[in-house]
Amino acid sequence: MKIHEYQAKELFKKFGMPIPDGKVTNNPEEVGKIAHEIGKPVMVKAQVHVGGRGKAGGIKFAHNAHEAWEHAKAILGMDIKHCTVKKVLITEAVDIDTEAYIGIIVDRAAKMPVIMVSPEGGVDIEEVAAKTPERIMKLHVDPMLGLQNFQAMKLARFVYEDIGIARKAARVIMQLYMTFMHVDASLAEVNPLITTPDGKVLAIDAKINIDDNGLYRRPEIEAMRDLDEEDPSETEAKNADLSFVKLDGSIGCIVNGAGLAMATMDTVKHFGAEPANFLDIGGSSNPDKVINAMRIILRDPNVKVILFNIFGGITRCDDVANGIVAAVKDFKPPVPIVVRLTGTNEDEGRKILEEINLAATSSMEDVVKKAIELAAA
Amino acid sequence: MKIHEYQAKELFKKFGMPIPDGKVTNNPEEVGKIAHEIGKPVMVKAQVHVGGRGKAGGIKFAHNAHEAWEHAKAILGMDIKHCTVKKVLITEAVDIDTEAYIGIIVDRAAKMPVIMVSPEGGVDIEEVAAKTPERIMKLHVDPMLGLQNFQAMKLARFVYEDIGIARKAARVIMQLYMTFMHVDASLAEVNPLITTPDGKVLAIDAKINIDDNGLYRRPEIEAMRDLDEEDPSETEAKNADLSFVKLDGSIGCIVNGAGLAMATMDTVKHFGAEPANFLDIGGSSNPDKVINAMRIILRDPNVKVILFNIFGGITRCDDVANGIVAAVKDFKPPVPIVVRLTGTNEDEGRKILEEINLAATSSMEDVVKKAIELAAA
Amino acid sequence: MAIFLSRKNKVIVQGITGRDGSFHTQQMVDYGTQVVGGVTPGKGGETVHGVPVFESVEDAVKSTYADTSVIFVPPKFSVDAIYEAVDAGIKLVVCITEGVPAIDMLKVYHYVQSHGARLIGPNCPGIISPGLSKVGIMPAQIHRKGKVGVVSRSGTLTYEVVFALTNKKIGQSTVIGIGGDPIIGTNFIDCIDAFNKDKMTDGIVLIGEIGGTDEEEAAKYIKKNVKKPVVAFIAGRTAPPGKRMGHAGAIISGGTGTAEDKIKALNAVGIPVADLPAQVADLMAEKLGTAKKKKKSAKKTKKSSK
Amino acid sequence: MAIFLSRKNKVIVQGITGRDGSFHTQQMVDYGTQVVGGVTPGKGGETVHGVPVFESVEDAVKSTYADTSVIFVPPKFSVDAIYEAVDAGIKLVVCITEGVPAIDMLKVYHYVQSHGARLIGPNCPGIISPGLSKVGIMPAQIHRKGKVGVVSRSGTLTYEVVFALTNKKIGQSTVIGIGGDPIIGTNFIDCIDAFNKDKMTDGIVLIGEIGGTDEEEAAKYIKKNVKKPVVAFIAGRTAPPGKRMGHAGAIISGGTGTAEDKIKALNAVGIPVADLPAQVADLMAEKLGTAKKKKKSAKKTKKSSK
Repeated sequence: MKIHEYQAKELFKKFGMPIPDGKVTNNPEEVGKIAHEIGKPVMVKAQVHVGGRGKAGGIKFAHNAHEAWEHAKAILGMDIKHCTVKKVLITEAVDIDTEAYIGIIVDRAAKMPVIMVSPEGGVDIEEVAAKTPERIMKLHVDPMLGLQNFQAMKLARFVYEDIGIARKAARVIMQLYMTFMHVDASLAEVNPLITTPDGKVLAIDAKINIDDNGLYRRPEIEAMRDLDEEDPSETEAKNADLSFVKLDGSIGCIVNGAGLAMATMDTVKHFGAEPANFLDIGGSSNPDKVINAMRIILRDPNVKVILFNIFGGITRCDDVANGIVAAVKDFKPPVPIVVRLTGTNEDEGRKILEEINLAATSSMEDVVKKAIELAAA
Repeated sequence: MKIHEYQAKELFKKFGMPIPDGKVTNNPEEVGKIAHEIGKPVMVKAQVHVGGRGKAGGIKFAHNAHEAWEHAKAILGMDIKHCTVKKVLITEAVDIDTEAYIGIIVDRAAKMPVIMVSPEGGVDIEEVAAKTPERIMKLHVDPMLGLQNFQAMKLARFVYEDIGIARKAARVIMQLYMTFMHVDASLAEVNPLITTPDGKVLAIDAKINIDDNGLYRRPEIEAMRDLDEEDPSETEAKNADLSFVKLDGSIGCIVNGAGLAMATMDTVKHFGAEPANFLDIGGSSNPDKVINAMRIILRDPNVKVILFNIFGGITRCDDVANGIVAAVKDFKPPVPIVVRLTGTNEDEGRKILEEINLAATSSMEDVVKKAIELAAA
Repeated sequence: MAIFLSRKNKVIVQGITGRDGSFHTQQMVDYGTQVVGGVTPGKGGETVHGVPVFESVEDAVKSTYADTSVIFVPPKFSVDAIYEAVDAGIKLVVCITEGVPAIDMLKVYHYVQSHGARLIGPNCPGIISPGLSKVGIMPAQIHRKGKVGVVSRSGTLTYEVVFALTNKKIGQSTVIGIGGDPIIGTNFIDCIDAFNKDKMTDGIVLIGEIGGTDEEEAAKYIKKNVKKPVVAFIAGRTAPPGKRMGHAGAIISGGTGTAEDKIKALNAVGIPVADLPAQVADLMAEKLGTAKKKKKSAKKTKKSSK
Repeated sequence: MAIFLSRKNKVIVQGITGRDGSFHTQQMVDYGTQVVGGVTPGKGGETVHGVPVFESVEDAVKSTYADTSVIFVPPKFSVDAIYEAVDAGIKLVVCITEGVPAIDMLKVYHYVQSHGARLIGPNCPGIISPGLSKVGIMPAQIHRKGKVGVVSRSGTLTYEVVFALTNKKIGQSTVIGIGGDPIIGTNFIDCIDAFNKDKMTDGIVLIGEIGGTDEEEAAKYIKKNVKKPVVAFIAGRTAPPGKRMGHAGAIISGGTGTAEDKIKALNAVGIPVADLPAQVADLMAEKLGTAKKKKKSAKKTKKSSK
């Protein structure tokens, strides 16, 4: 799950990280008041779940409250990479002496959190990694022991000459680690971590991605979910316990299992068409899931055909067939349906589908070809 | 450091442990109000840093506010094992179905916390250990990993047949462990942990001892120190950064190093006298420490002689000698002083002592014998 | 022969009284797996499909000498279940549960490692050595005893590939679903290494997907260590970056983990990657055919050189 | 020969620029210890008594190949200092610092163990192998090279005993203060085992005190494994229960850890316990005299039996 910069900053602040004062709003009329309260020049920052806000004009400096209000009016409603800006963060603008990068992700191969720091802050860290890898220091943390201060100091000293600044930065790195572990993050980064001319260390940008699997025990993080930023059909799918990702093609796909669902999309593409979505109904055989899946896919006007690819294991083919029949009877889909059934209770499934004159094939390739044919018709 | 039952309960409560409502006071006139607020029969419990309160009459059941007030009047000011009761805890009296014991200490040999549980609650656990060790289950916790739920369940199932009760007790054991680790405890126990006829699990007594070494980072625990419960001379010594324990003999001992200080006491006893105290001035040579040490020891009217036993290492004999001279000049001790000096700057030390006509010996046994002789004179 | 799982494994089911636990216990018993017990606290003494239920893994191990466990408990309890199994001396733990937080798995991984045990999963279909034993949720009937090892990050996609192999009469020595999460107990390389050493495995099928760099690492490892034929399939060529495709581990992030990268890395070390799942069977048939010929001609050469 | 510490150990001082660190660096250098570096973050590049200061243990080890570290930093930083030392590959860590929380030491202990290093202390005077090297704060001049190993939970009490030994011309192979805390890195048994295996150690002095059951464990171990003469002293016969006698570990609690128990346990396995510290020297002289005679007569017997 993605959260906004202002939310990430709230979390970091809880763990003691130094963050400039700021406030979020969706109302340009409030911006002046907020800027006035801060009483200094401010930054007006678009809050959207995509990168590249700065380049898109979503981050502006304002000398005073009036300027801040003008910027906010321009930014709110702006489209950044297909996302509409609905909130802005007004935050104290600070003098910047140096900009550094600090971030943590889980290293899947080493099975450890890995902390990365670089004196090249405020730019894309992947670019730094590609062009000047020697400007990045990586450090793995023993998850049993946790980050130790000497390690944080080692990272901080890579970035800062000054021992006093390094000590402050080491503390921030410890706080970054604590936050990362405590909120079930999959990524936590501060870019840039800045120093001011008077020797302060501040996190002026913040990003945290959350591991969805941890949300069950972090209701305060789950509450940060911003439905405005998510595709409504994806939200609906999530509520119906379906894994769904919206795409741009015309072949609606309903599959059991994530790997098979991806392979189905790939097969559609292989035979020259485009999938309309990724959809995994999961391991359970609940006919309701099938009905919900069809409903969600049919919201998309691009969808020309619905393709079922079911390899029965735990999922029983007859349950899926029952779901298809119920859905067809319920809302009479305006597009053709093609079905592949193999595995557990395959024969029972076929029999059930006869009721609505649907003939299921048993080959994945055949069903994809047929779907493409029907979509083109 | 020892803390009171009511303080231990506050800590346990922070970690979610189920504790009956209660309030502490040093004023018998408030007791009626507290009992009235609770609105049920209450227990009136003496808050002192010694065990055996129940047997001494320091824990009483009261049907109503008036009875509670009467009990509190009797208990406040009561002497329990040389401790005067200065506070009482008024707590809801609950119906008890079963009483169990749960406790944690650090196992010095295994270098792990060890959790002990027994269905024999409300009695002295050491007695249970001695008489019916099979009624105690011990479980070591991997300090890297922490207590896992299956382990807490294993302990709880040893005590409780009923799975629902066991689940609740397992949660309490987890909370006990969390508290233990989080407050730098050296001991944390609930005795008894009770069940009520309606299936609740409650901690109705609580004890936590704190590792003094952890106090520097637990100011909220340090704030729980009750100076009323500590010997004033021990408090004074603590403030002067001295390790001091008051005893009943007549030979005042000032030694550098804890092991040597104990050995000095033992040597006094060996030659037929009794030490007045344990006192370790520590590794530093600060003359102020010597002055403070003498001042504290001389508070005790039993002290007939002051014995210095100094084996110079980091501690420099001349520093100690300077301290002795300064103290003698300062408050002219009414008792004789005998000194043993060996090690670093021994000769310089002897020379300094000549000023006040003190001849230091270099043998520990000799100095002890001389001290005893002078005390008897 | 097979890897990790043979007829000898004595299996317990953690969460045996739950819906999935109970159903798959029956399935495993029917397949011939030695299911010796189950665990559900508070239900010790009951039986499920004739299998005795215990209060704890410790109790189960003491009574049954179990060495293998399969976990069906909800994510909230599954980490505890893994610790309990390993603590009780279980040497092979298969965690079916989906939804375990990655941060918990970091500790779990190192704990399991330091105790000399093996964890498969979580979020996996389990492991089957066709004809010998099955510990997991895969449909048994699509498998066929044979000499190809299959290792996969997916569930149903694995069935699809196995189905194609079986249809071509290419049997399997062992089929392992290692799981779709970012942090898993057993990786491609662990399985490939075991297949490589297994005398009864002649070829290896690797089924990967987007996310992470496990396939790339596997390619390097194979180049260095494996002479047996390997063929692969990678799912997610059409997956958009930054989106989690069902599996927690299936996400292209920061430009890494794309299907293209993985296919390139595999091709670079001579591993053909099928365009469609069923083609894996064709590729393997071809490789095995060639390998057989090579072997034969090698034998011939040897003979003639005498 | 000696145990744990020889002339070869290359020592760094963590906290070298502090008051104690600097003073004892000089003392150790004077004694002939190979002090190759010191560590104080922010002071890298300076020197202390001619010893180069580094930013981190890692830097120091890279430049000096140090294998040993002695820690003089305050309790708040000493746990981190131990981790840093072990992480950088230091194999012998001596922690002088007093006041380290016991709960931190639990993790430290297991970390050090699992990294194959040895920790002495915390809250200890250190280790000296007279004539070879000294890593700690003990006054060097009271020691004498010889063949008695001394292991102790105390500081100055150890000096007292060593002083008495030296006055009787009984030299020491190695003297180790293991520290007065409840959780320490090296126990009596570790030292006794090493002394027992050390060919240049003929007898062992064990200086214990109230608290814990380390002396009792040592007695059991000695009975089973040690043939060399052992004599002991136990401090705290007059200590009241429930009071911490200076050392965090010196406390009689729950009826265990009394001097009586320890003396009884030692006597029971034939180890004499001196009433007064200086008597240790007499007891050891006696034991060594007897041992020598036994050895001689054993030789004779051997010869005559030829």
